[in-house]
Amino acid sequence: MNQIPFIPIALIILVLPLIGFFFTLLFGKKIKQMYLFETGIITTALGLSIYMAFMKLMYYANEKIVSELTWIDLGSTKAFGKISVDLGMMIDNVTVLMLFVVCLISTLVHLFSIEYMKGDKRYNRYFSYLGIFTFSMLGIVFTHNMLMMYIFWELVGLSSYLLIGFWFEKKSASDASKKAFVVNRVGDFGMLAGILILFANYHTFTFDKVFAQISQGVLPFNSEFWLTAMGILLFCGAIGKSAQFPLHVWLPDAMEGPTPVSALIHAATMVAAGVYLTVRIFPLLTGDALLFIATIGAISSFIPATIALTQNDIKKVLAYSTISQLGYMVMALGVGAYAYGFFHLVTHAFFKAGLFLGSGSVIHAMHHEQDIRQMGGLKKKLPITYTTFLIFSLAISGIPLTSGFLSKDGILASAYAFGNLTGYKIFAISGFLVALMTAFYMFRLLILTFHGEPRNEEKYHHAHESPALMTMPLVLLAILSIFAFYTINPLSAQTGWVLKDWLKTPASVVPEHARYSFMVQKHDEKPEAAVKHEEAVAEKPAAESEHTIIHSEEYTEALHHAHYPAMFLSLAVAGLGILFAFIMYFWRKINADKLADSVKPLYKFSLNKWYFDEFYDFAFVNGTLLLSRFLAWFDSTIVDGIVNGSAVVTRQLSKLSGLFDTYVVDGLVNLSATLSGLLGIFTRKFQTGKVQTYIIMVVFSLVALLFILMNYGI
Amino acid sequence: MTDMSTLSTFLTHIGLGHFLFISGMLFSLGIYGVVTRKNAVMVLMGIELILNSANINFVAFARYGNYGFHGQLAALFVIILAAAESAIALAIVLNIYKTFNNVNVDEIDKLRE
Amino acid sequence: MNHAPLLSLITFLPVIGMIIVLLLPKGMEKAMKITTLTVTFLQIVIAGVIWSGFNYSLGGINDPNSFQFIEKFRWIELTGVAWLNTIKIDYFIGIDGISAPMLMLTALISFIAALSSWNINKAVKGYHAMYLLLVTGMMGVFVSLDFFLFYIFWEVMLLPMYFLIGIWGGPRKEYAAIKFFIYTLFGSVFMLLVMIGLYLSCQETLAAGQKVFTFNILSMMDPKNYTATGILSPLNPHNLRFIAYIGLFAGFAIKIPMFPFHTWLPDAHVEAPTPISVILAGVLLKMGTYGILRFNYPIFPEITRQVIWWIAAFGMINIIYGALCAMAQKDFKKLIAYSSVSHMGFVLLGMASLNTIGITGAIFQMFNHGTITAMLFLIVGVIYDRAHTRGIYEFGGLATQMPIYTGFVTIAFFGAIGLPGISGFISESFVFLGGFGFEPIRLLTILSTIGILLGAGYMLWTLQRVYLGPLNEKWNQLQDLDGREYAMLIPLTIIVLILGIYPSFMLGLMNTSVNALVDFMAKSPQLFSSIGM
Amino acid sequence: MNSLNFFNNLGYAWPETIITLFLAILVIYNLVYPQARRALGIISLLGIALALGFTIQQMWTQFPTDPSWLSGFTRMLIPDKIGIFFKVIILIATAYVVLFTEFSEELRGTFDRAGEYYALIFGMLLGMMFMISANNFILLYVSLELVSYSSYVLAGFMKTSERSSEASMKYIIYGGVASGIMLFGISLMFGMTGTFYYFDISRLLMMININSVLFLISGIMIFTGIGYKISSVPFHFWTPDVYEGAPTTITAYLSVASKAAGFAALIHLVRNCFVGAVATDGYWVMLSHFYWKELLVYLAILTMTVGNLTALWQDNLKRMLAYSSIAHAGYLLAAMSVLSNQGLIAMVVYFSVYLLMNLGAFFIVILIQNKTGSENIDDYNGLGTRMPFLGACLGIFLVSLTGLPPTAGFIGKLYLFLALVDAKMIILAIIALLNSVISLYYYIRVLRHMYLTKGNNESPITPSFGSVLIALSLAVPVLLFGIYFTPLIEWAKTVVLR
Amino acid sequence: MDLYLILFYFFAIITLVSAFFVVTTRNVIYAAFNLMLTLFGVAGFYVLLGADFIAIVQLIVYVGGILILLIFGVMLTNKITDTDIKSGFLNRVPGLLIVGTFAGILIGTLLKSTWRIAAPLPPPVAGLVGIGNLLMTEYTLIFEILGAVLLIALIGAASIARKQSN
Repeated sequence: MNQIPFIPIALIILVLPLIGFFFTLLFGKKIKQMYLFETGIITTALGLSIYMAFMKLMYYANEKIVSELTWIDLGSTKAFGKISVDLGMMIDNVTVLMLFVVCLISTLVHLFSIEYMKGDKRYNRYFSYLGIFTFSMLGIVFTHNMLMMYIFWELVGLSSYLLIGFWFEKKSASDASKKAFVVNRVGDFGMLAGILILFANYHTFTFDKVFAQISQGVLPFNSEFWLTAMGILLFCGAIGKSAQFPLHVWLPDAMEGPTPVSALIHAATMVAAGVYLTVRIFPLLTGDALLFIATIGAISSFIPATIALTQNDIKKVLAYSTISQLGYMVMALGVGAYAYGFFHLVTHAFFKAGLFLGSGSVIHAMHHEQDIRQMGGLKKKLPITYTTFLIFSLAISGIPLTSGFLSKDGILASAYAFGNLTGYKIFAISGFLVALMTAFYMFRLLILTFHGEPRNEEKYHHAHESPALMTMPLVLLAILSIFAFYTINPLSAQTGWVLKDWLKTPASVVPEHARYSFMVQKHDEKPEAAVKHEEAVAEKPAAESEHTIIHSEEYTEALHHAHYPAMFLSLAVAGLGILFAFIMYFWRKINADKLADSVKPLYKFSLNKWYFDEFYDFAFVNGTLLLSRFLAWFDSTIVDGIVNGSAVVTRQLSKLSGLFDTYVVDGLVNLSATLSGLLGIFTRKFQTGKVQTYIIMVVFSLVALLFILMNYGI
Repeated sequence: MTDMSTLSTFLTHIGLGHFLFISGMLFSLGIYGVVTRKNAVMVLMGIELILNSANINFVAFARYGNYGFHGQLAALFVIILAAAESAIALAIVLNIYKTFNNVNVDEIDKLRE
Repeated sequence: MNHAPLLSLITFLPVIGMIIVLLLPKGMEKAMKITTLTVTFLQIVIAGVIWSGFNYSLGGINDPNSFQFIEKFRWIELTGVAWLNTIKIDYFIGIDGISAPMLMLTALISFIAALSSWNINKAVKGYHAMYLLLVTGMMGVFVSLDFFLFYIFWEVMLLPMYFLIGIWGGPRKEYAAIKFFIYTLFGSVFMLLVMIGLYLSCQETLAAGQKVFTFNILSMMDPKNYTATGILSPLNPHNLRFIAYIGLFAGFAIKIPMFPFHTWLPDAHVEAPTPISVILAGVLLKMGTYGILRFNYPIFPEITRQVIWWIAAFGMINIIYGALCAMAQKDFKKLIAYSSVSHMGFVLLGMASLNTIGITGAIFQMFNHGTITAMLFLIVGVIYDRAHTRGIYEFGGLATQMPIYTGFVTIAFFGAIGLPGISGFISESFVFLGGFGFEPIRLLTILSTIGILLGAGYMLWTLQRVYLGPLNEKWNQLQDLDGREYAMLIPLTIIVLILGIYPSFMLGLMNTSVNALVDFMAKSPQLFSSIGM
Repeated sequence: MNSLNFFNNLGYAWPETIITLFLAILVIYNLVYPQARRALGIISLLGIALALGFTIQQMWTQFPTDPSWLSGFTRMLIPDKIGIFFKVIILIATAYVVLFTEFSEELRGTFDRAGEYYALIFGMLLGMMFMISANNFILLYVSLELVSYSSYVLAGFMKTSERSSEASMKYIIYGGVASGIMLFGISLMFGMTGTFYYFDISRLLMMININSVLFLISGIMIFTGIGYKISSVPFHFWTPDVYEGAPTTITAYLSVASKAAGFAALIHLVRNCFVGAVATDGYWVMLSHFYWKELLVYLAILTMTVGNLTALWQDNLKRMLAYSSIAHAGYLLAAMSVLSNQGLIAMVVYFSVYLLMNLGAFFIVILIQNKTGSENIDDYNGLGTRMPFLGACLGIFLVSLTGLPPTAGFIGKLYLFLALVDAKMIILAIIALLNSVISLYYYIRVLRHMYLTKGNNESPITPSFGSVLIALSLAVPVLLFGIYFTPLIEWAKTVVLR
Repeated sequence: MDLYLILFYFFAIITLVSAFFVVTTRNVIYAAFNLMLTLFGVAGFYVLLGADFIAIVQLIVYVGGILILLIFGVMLTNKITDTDIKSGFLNRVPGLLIVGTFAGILIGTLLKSTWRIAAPLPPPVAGLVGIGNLLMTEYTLIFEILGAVLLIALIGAASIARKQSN
């Protein structure tokens, strides 16, 4: 069917970074130029992925290419039937879009890093880590099943661990990497539970097969509750990886890693993996699960936004902003705006990567100064950086003509529509508030960094524009933040090819009454997409025919109505935010410090990140450590003690007789030993050395034996 | 009255029981002697009492049970054995006296726990 | 028997080696070391030959015809009289898919540990003699199909182990050695009793139609073979099978070591010299779980069914408890010892699932724990050799000083955490999948998954404390790995990675047997419990 | 009775006759050549070898199954194979002890009395031979006293040594009382039955009812004498003291031979007096006049537990081995308490093994004592490296005593537990097993001191060729029977089959 | 019959009283002489029981041999200068308790039991011939062994008691 060998190309793309990783790691010490090899490899992958994305989106936009092989065959038993574990790849539009994003940003980050990391003592190692990261990320992108998702999920965790802790000599860096991994594991823990439910019920990991079974009415443990639970548990993985509330705490710390790394994994790709996962499992999410997801998304977008208002570290601001934006995406998925959620992922990837790289450029220029209070007036010194940074800021604030406007507006509109349809207006309200704050803190950042007077003259003096290798990615990303790449109508993404042709909301497979009501397709209407591609559908098995349909009429209607109010409202709040920022920091009409003082508790609360870290440290980290210390104590004292006979008795006895002590050390160590030791002391007592005592005891024993035997009857 | 009469019958009609009583007493006294005497030689005397008590039994049982001469023979053997034992025992006690300078059984307790 | 006696060869080759070592005059320490290395290397070669000749389609478990490389001949034959049972004990060895991976593991770990023994210079002769005897014991345990033979091998290991810990161990070696010995012996005496009970309850029919009591464990798996009055016979309404099960289980549980019998392990590990820790963690602990799979499961299937929840529960406790204890340790080796407790919990949990995927996971976890923990102990050994301390807090920033070493450390640590791409992941997730798929232990499985979280916690914390952060200047003269250490770590690393990516190498080996076991466990409890009523 | 009959009857007692003969030869030879010590040993060995030959020859002699058919003094003897087995054990033990004497340094001071030494050993041997085959209480008592007298003297043979003298004194007082109690019991038995013959008593027991309390008292009193010989708790008190004080060769002898004789006497007493018949499944149908099973079970438990527990605390190796021998008596009693042919087999197997390992252990102790002059466990520090061969041998013996495979000790335990489990005496089996775990502590402790602890002296000790040979002759069978025990069991089977 | 009664009580009193003194007197020499009386009393019982030969052997061997031996023992183990040879006691209370219990049970049982007593008690037979016959036939073996016992006792006692030659 396919003229294009998608699968082989995908395999090559997948394996290339791995090759890059191995060779760079192995020969990095000997050959100084290995980083070029690695960069070349990634660039090749980018080229291939562009080719693939192009071919797929242009010519096979409505096809899904799946290829799988049996990885582990466990044969069959009478009781459980055949069991095997498959590996497979799935290439659909989402895949290739994501693939493109990952490869592109990875490539740009490679290029950026060549300059940024120059002089580091583990230069090549760094590139090899980027390689393994890209490999893992691509694995997530290509997978068609949950197990592989989990595998690469963990590998991504590993590579992020390696990259965050790249400067492991810094305690903060190694702390942060550990924290990132462990917090992610908390999410994975839920995800694993979800996978367990999935496998226990469907005996497969493959998405399509699971969807097919659910759509035939096979529910986990025959209960919709468990379907919801499974969805939420799987989504837990996303909570961890996408740094959603309440597991968002690792991401700000992860800024300890090199800045390009932050751009790559903590802005554009890895954190987006959570959203990607949610996208993948979207069809099996029930209404309740979606509501949960939306709530998590809303909270995650709101809290970090408030925190970002007060942060002074340039990267921290961006980090919180990232969480907030990811929350947006998640919320979008939660309210059923599948396409917008993913769309925002793509646009956000570009401008957030840009922001990070821009901040990297600033930091590079400022000799690793990250505090915005030390900056100011850099506009003149770093013109390209400034310009691109401005574009990115506009994009993230959702100003028209930028890509950010398109996606963000879509999300807000969806939330608005969702509120109208279901009554849950809180999502829309939160969304707009966040938009307001986003605009404010982004411009606060921009103004404090680039405008005004330099606050640290010395550093300012040394600052200079970064080399071309660093600015080029910025420019490229800035270009990609322009609306034109996504639609011809700068005010509506709906008409753009991305949404119209490429991103189709997959039909939910859950029982109808468990869905959002607006996602239930009226049966008499034939889905538009389905009609359009009847030919293609006809060739596919029946179960798959439902896979690319869009929302019900009702929803489309509501969305349509929400579009303009939402757009205006979002524009208004963005403008307001920017205005505030200018008032406070540019024109200094309002003294920010005074304002902060006037709401000191709130300010502190925000500055201290809502005390999440403290709380977690207190409740979980210390709790676990305490528990473990207690258990270790318990183990060495009580369990050992119980087995060894009561420890106290032992100790007292050893005091009583030094003899016993030597024997305790000698190896009479456990219960039987102590007991037999004590009994032994007792039995020894009879051996007095006086023969007459012995005889008394013999006579006594005679009497005793007589009585014992007489008990058996005379 | 019956008690008195049984007792008087018992006292006036010598039978096996009388001898058994004597032997039982001798046996017990022998053991008591072995257990309580300090001097090793006196301990040995206790053992002799034990052997004698058994001998009385042998002879008495043989007589009252009409078991022929087996009982007497046994008593004879025991006497011979007792002689041999005394010889060895006294040799040992003498040796003890040589090494320990006394024959107090309770003081000879170097071998103990 | 129309094949070469490969199993006997692989089992008794070390004995030959031991004799050679004993005959070598004093002063030829190098020759002794080389002998040990050669013998263990030959074992690997033989293991390879066995693998290449292994028929993947034969299941084993309870079917004598589908065991492979069987060697069976009469060892003890005593004709009885009316009141005295005829005793026929066979030298009966063979492997199926459950023992084959263990055989491979033993061969591999023995060789690695032999390499690691190279720098033991105290009483070399005794060391290598004991070591080789130990290897024979381990091999024998995994190939025996006769309970009597099994028991002998099982006990043969004790003494060498005692001396290996006790003579060449750390400061509290005597304590650790005797603790190990007593614990294991305590377990094995009950095993002896159960063995005798089974022997007196189970008869096999000889070719001539004569029925004789038997130690053959395959015969014990068929309820038809039991006598009506045997105390462990399902036919006997007053049988003691439950108690016997517990006794046998306790014997194995001590070896695993299962909470609350685990306290010997940290001591033994900490005090043992590195190669012995490797052997201990790599092979010895597996004997417990292997024994449960080989004996408790098929011989007492109906009771296994009854207690399955408890096995899983203890598995869970092991996982969580071991992990939490590991977290609190300040001694590197003790930490790994507790991590072993935790990891063996996965094996128990997987076994309790009674389905293909779980048991596969359990056996595979046995193998993986063998390789990964061996690596971990070697890793500790490397710094202990150099720094003569194992205090976690005394190090810091070693990654700067010893980058290649730290690379191996990272692989091993992440292997222990269960990172995909490393073999431990497959087994752990299979254990979870299997456990979750089995209704009664579903909740326990979910609770156990906390273990992976805690595992990540303590492992990464350790990684950070020892290897990351600023370099502790005390250690700025430490050397990176030398050739011998490469030779130990690289094979393990390669195996761990290959099995992580393509586990079917190992899974294929065991798969048919696991399925046979699952089928057996599915149908035989009814057979066993219905026959008596 | 004519003389021809006497010599015919002597056929039942050829080994004993030979021993008596050699006893006389030894005495006379010593009178003629007072200085020829070596020759005495050789003569002794010769005598033992001859007696052994005749004893083994008796295995193939057909004896009448019912001893009451016999006439003359042979009525007093039970010519069965179990007796022959124990005689063989005793003869072998005696041979080894004679050999050990050659290596004993502590006996060097008594070499001027070597004649007496060998004569006493032969006297003891003679006593034990008769004790084993005794079918008559008088014979039992007399032979027991013969054994005792010899051993009293032998225990105190190093008369200048305080320990030895004390041992001997305690032994004779204790032994005198114990045998006195036994004698009293015999007299009561005589009073009840009118006979001294086992088979007569057995026949009587089948017919008449006897006052049970008296019977109990009498039985327990008789058991006191035997119990004291086999050092069963609570009649064991002499054992540690005497074992510690006596010359090590004699300790070894007491621990094996006199125990064997005691057990043989017990077996014969029980089997010939109290067993009505042997069921087809090998279990003995007891005449229900005495609670043998209960008594033996209690005593077995007590004996092994007390023995093992007290042994834990011993620092003197001889004393520790004394307690260990008490514990082993407990295991043997456990096997006995099964009261079946299976139990008997277990006993036979166990004793065969016990002979080897216990003699072996004592031999190494003697050799070490020669070098260090002490049996204290602290003086064993580092000996394993100083004398690797003997250390390894001692290791084998101790492991075997613990009952771990692949040593013969395991086979002994195996058969013991087979018998116990077969008789469904699980509790006793478990207690015995736990005891064997406890026993590991003190056996392994010796090895620990030898191998794990560093000694002050590092100089290697080379054993003489002879001692290596003797140690090997004991250690090799211990290992061999552990792996291939068919001959052992076959032998036991032949022995137990009547 | 009356004489028999009187003799019995006479011997009984001699035996028991002297035996009591044997175990209670402090003076070793007194004890030895009391033992003689006891043995004499026992010999009297033998006579009463018709065992004349045993009675004579008792007198010869016990009184004439063993007792003398014991007195020698007393003499040799005490310094000659000690005029009153005294010896203490130990374990009196536990000894009394346990031995008392034991004696109570034993004597009680002995007296309560029914013994096999020949219905018409046959008159006592002069025993020498019978004993001799038995000794030479049925008890030859024991007779022989006793020889060995005596030999061993001789050797043993000599071995222990004689002076160390060097």
